[in-house]
Amino acid sequence: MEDKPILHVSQVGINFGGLKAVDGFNLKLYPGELIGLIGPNGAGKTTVFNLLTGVYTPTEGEIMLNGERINGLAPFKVTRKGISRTFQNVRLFNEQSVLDNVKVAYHSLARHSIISSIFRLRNHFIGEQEMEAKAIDLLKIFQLDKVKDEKAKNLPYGGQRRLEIARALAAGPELLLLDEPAAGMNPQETNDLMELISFIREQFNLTILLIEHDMKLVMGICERISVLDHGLLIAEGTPDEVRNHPKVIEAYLGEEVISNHA
Amino acid sequence: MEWLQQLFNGISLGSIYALIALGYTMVYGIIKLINFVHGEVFMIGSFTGFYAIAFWGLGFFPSLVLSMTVCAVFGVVIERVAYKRLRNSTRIAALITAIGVSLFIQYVVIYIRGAQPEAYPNVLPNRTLDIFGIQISSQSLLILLVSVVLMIILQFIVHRTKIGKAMRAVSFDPDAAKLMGINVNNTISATFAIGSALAGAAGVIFGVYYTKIDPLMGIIPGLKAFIAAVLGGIGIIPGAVVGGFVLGIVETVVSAFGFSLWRDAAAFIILILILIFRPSGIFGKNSKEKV
Amino acid sequence: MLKKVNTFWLAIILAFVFYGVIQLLISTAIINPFYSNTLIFICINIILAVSLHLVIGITGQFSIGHAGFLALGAYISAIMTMELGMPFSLALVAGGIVAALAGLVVGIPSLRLRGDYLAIATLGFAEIIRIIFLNIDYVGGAAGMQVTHATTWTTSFLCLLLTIVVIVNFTNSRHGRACISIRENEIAADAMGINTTYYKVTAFVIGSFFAGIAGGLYAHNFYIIQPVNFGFLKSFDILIFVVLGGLGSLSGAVISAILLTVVSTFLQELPETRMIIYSLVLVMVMLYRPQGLMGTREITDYFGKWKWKRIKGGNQYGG
Amino acid sequence: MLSVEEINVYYGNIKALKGVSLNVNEGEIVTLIGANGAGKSTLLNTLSGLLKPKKGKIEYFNKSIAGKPAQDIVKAGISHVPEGRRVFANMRVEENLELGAYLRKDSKGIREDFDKVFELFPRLYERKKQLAGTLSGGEQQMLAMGRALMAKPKLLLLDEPSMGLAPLLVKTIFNIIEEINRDGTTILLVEQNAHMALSIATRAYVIETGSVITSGTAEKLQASEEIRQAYLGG
Amino acid sequence: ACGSGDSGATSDGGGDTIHIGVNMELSGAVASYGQSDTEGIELAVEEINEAGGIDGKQVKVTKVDNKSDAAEATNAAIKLTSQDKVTAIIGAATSGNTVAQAQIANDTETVLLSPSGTSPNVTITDDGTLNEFVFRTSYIDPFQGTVAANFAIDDLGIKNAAILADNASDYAKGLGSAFKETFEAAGGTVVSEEAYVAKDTDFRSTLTRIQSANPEFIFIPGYYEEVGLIIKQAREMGIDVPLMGADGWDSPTLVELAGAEALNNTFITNHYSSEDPDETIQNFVTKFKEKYDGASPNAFHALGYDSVYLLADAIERAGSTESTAIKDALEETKEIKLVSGVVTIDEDHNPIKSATILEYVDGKQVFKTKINP
Ligand SMILES: Nc1ncnc2c1ncn2[C@@H]1O[C@H](COP(=O)(O)OP(=O)(O)OP(=O)(O)O)[C@@H](O)[C@H]1O
Ligand SMILES: Nc1ncnc2c1ncn2[C@@H]1O[C@H](COP(=O)(O)OP(=O)(O)OP(=O)(O)O)[C@@H](O)[C@H]1O
Ligand SMILES: [Mg+2]
Ligand SMILES: [Mg+2]
Repeated sequence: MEDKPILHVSQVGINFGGLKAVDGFNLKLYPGELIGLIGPNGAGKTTVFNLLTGVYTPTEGEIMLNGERINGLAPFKVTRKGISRTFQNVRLFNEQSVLDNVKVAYHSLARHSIISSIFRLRNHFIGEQEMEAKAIDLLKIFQLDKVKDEKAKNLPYGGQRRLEIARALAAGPELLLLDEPAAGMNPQETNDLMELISFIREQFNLTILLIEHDMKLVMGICERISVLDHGLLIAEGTPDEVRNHPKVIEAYLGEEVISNHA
Repeated sequence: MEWLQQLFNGISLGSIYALIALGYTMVYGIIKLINFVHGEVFMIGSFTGFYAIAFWGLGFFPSLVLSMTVCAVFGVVIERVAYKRLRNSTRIAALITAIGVSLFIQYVVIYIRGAQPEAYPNVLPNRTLDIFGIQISSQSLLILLVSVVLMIILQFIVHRTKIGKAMRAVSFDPDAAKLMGINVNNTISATFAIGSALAGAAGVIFGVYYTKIDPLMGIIPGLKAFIAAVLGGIGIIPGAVVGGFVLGIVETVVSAFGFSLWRDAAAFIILILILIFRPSGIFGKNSKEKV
Repeated sequence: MLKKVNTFWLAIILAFVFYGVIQLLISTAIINPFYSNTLIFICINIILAVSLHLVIGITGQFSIGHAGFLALGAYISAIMTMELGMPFSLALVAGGIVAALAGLVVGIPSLRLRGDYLAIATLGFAEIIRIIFLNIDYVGGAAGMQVTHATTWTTSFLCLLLTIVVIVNFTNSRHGRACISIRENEIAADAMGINTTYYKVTAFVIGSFFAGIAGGLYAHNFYIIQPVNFGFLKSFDILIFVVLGGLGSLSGAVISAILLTVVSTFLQELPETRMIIYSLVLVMVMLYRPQGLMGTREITDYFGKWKWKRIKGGNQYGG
Repeated sequence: MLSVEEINVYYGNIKALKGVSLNVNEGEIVTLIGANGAGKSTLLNTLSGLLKPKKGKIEYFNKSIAGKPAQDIVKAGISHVPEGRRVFANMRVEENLELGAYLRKDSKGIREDFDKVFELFPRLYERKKQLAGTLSGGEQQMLAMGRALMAKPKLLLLDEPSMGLAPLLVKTIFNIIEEINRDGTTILLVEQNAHMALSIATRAYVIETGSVITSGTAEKLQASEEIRQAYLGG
Repeated sequence: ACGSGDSGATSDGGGDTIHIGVNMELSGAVASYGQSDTEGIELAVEEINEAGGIDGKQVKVTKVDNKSDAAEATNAAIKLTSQDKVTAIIGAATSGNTVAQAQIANDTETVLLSPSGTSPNVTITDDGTLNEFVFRTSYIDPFQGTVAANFAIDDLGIKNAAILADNASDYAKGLGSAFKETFEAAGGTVVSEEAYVAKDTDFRSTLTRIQSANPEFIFIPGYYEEVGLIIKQAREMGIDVPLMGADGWDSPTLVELAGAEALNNTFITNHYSSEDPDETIQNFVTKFKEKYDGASPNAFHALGYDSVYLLADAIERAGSTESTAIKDALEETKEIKLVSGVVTIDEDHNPIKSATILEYVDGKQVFKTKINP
């Protein structure tokens, strides 16, 4: 915790029409952390992700990545600076193969130019082969190598979710943002996912920020949790602190929810 | 005075565009199809009116009603035969089909009666009124009135009536609409019927106002109406009318400056400029996809 | 890797063998001028179809103004040969380059416009280009410009080959994948670090470059160019090639360009019903194969794994 | 009230349901659980008329409804809250609710149900003028349910109503489901959240790759070791 | 019955039919002109065949649609010459699509006769050389423009005029510039020069501009389809000065479009007058109405009809279907009496014929004067 924060968000806010979707949001992420972002529906969690990744430009505040200001940067530039994400509703390149989905994300790591591709110069083959090898290695980790030639849209839902995470990793992030990765999964599948997340964090040296409504997952693997409500940060702390925070119980968890472990 | 006259010229030209664009935007709004056939329905409407007047001796209003009816049926038939199968295909496939159907109609009509133009009989008295020194023909006033009234009626139908709400629901998600108990096929047919009837009305009015009709007459007004609809924001009913007026006035002003040859180019330049600053048209909500 | 290079050259050699056979048949007059002219026309149409395929089929940018680039290529190259006395080859390149520059300009609104709005803007650009030529007396205005015949089977074949090689190679590389990902989901592509702006404009530039080349061939094959030849209906013709073949399928675009050119040429015999038959064919194909003749598949997908797939970097979804 | 016998459903050549049979009695909450892609949504879509079975019988109050158009099925009293919410994004919240009552003619009853829905989901009341597309995921789910209730159904088909919802809301939603059920609406519930589903259900079916593999009372399934392993996360 | 003919230049050596290709705009933007020409052609061919053919040989026509597109016109010409090996081609209706075939006609030595392509560069290329095998039936643009200007100054006593030309047509542009040249040379002033584009329907803004320049006379070279609307709209706007045009106006549709009343005080130069009691003309008009359900012929019909007779005359005189012979015979055409006048072909392959000036009176064309070239 003595390191410099990898991500430092201070007083960030955005308006939609009259609605303050996010207001004075603060967050510090240190390298290697796994942080949860929770809150009622419509609290502004996804909007925070959109602000961090450049999809929306904050109307106020500052987002610093490794000491560099990134607000308002185009999404692709943010990604190249080291943040990548998954989406709440899966957004794959449906007609492309599983392999190509991942290769697309390796795009900015390769160097061969349009000219060398058009004229099939040496660089093209070297670059493409490198991408392919990397992509296949990654797919193996996610147990998707067997279906690498399937179109992404033909994967079962769980496979699509995993592919989305794999693709996000291929973009080479330091910071990975996961938006409700367990949505639509049954408890058993969620268990597998938790293991997977822990594994890739180690393997790829990642800092992870995740949004999730599945409390078993959030409480199970996050080290710290931030809670948003109506665009405002209402609580922050370890899972235990957050779980017992009266405001969080009131706005989000409800009474005796833990015993039900939804 | 010349300028006032030109402004009025622009408005009357624009109201023709608006009239055609209304039906265009209506169909577009519901099934997201750039219905290129609209121009041909307009042509069929015009010819129906022509035959009704010239050969069966009907008056203006009976011919108008007849032509609207014929076109409504025609539009529904086209939808059922050509578009229905493509509901779940890509929109571009439907667009190509629309282009195909539109060529088909043009050339079937040419095959039947040749390509030569026809002159509309004079069924509506046309008086030229001199108001503050500008010449206003009573027919152009009529057209202006008709387009504005139709716009209001349509706007009411789409936003206030049950069938209108059903149309909008179908336009967004046909399957979810079915789950509401909406009969999707009938709703789409109703949309085509209304849109095509409008095209038919526009065809008759166009014929009376401009006199000349021919089998290829639908192409240019169809394109212009499309531009007008886009300009106003496709699918938005008042947008079509405003888009039509903007287009008419731009074209007229350009001609009035003596650049009549650049008129269409100017129309497109304005269109592109407006789109660059308002990428979904004048009235279109610039709704970025929610992520 | 070596193998990939080899198969690439194998394909090129095969193409040249095909060229040689046709050339022989032409010079021995076994193929008469009517057929050889049809072949040239087919080459031009394929170039147009394939170049538009890159913009619509691959990058997903709904451009319906391809005839504008065709016009630019035609007029610029005609000016080069007829007015400035330049050689034909140079004129072709110049036509391509000017069209590519226009593609750059047209690409820019594509950054802000989507779907139908982009479509109408591209159509507008094409019409503007046409109207400009209509009003320039230097190129004959409405009367058009007479151009001497220079396009031969050889030139059109070489241009066609170049177009296909460049676009296939582009498509089957990280650059092509980037374009496809934009087509599939622009937001996600952006989030994966793809500079969507750059690739959209690039697709427009490459696509219009080849349309410009096609324009040069066109101008020097048909003796006269007039603005009326480049109206929006011409753009629709090209669009039809691409969609009928199957959006996203290069071989589909090629096949439908061939098919429609042949159908259209032979329907000249039935002048009264020609357009009726043509439009019926169009509608029927779309109704019964809305995904187009080839869907998103490539002809090579049917040949098993040995041939083009190798050249294409082992990827069967890219094209 | 609903009985399904041996239905087969295809997507093109893919057989998604292979001879599925089940029945729902009046007043019950029946839940369907199963892994991703098991065919649960396919089944609901078939019941509500979005898909047509190739084979088999579907009877509702002893009348066949297999292959009937969706609007007839809605009219008969079956409402379906589809997977993924499917709200009409470009319409206001209140217009969405109005559409729910599309086939109803009793304007007084409609107004009452409006109030009832807003009572169940106060959040929707706050946002009734907002376009549905700009609602958050959870808000959209509430809207989808509210919209289905506006049809005053006898049988409500719910496809993963808890997906993407905050824990508090999941609880709320399940409470509402029970409440709706108490008011006399029969419910067929598809859920990934098997714990919750089984806790409110009377009976359950487990479906796997297009076939029902087991069924029984909710307690029985909750107690089964196999089921715990496969669907309840040990 | 196709003969040998290795180059495609000669054909039907000893056969009993004469094979003529018709390469016309049957679809596309200017389909109505191509169709009119073709109807005229078909009527003439029918007459000739009924009367026993040319030198006893029946005429066989192969029609090809060029879709109003130069590329297709080229294609069609290649097809007619190399596949069908026709003796001669009649076409196309417009200058551009004729020019698109000129090179092929020269290369394959096939006579190409355009009924209605009026631009000078149909027969003379841009660099001034003669297209050896290309001929036309209509007179060229400058001639009519000149005639109209002289008429305006001499007969109507006009000092200042406006021009409103169809800019999308080289025909109208050619007429307009010839008119201007002659008119100004004779001391007149052109106070306003405006243009429109074919297929326009609303000319009010341009007319408003012209109106504010106060011309005494407006010259409107263009085709009847737009001109009819221009006249109607001009009169509605209170423009009541004399209007004048050329053969492009000549169609009964013009009267219907503009209305008989609006047409009063307008003049055209034309090849002929359908009201002319001349036997050839009346014969043509009657036959035409018989064949086409009472429709009245326009200038395109007459020119298409005349083209067949012009060609037939040359073939007869050549006594052969050998194309160079036909070409030579065509070049020597002298004072052949056709519907559109008495025609002599000049060294530029253009017809020399008189122009008739007609005035519209209550919707009827009234013979005004005849101007010889
Ligand atoms: N583009 C937009 N335009 C208008 N309002 C928006 C937009 N994007 C988000 N909002 C509003 O901002 C609020 C926050 O939305 P957001 O999607 O961030 O919620 P969330 O916390 O991710 O909820 P959930 O858990 O349901 O996904 C919501 O009320 C939503 O309606
Ligand atoms: N439109 C479609 N076209 C082709 N196959 C489909 C389609 N929809 C679903 N399928 C396939 O049918 C099978 C059953 O899908 P269904 O959506 O019914 O599963 P589910 O049990 O609802 O899963 P989930 O829990 O993910 O919602 C799956 O294998 C799926 O891939
Ligand atoms: Mg969210
Ligand atoms: Mg499901």
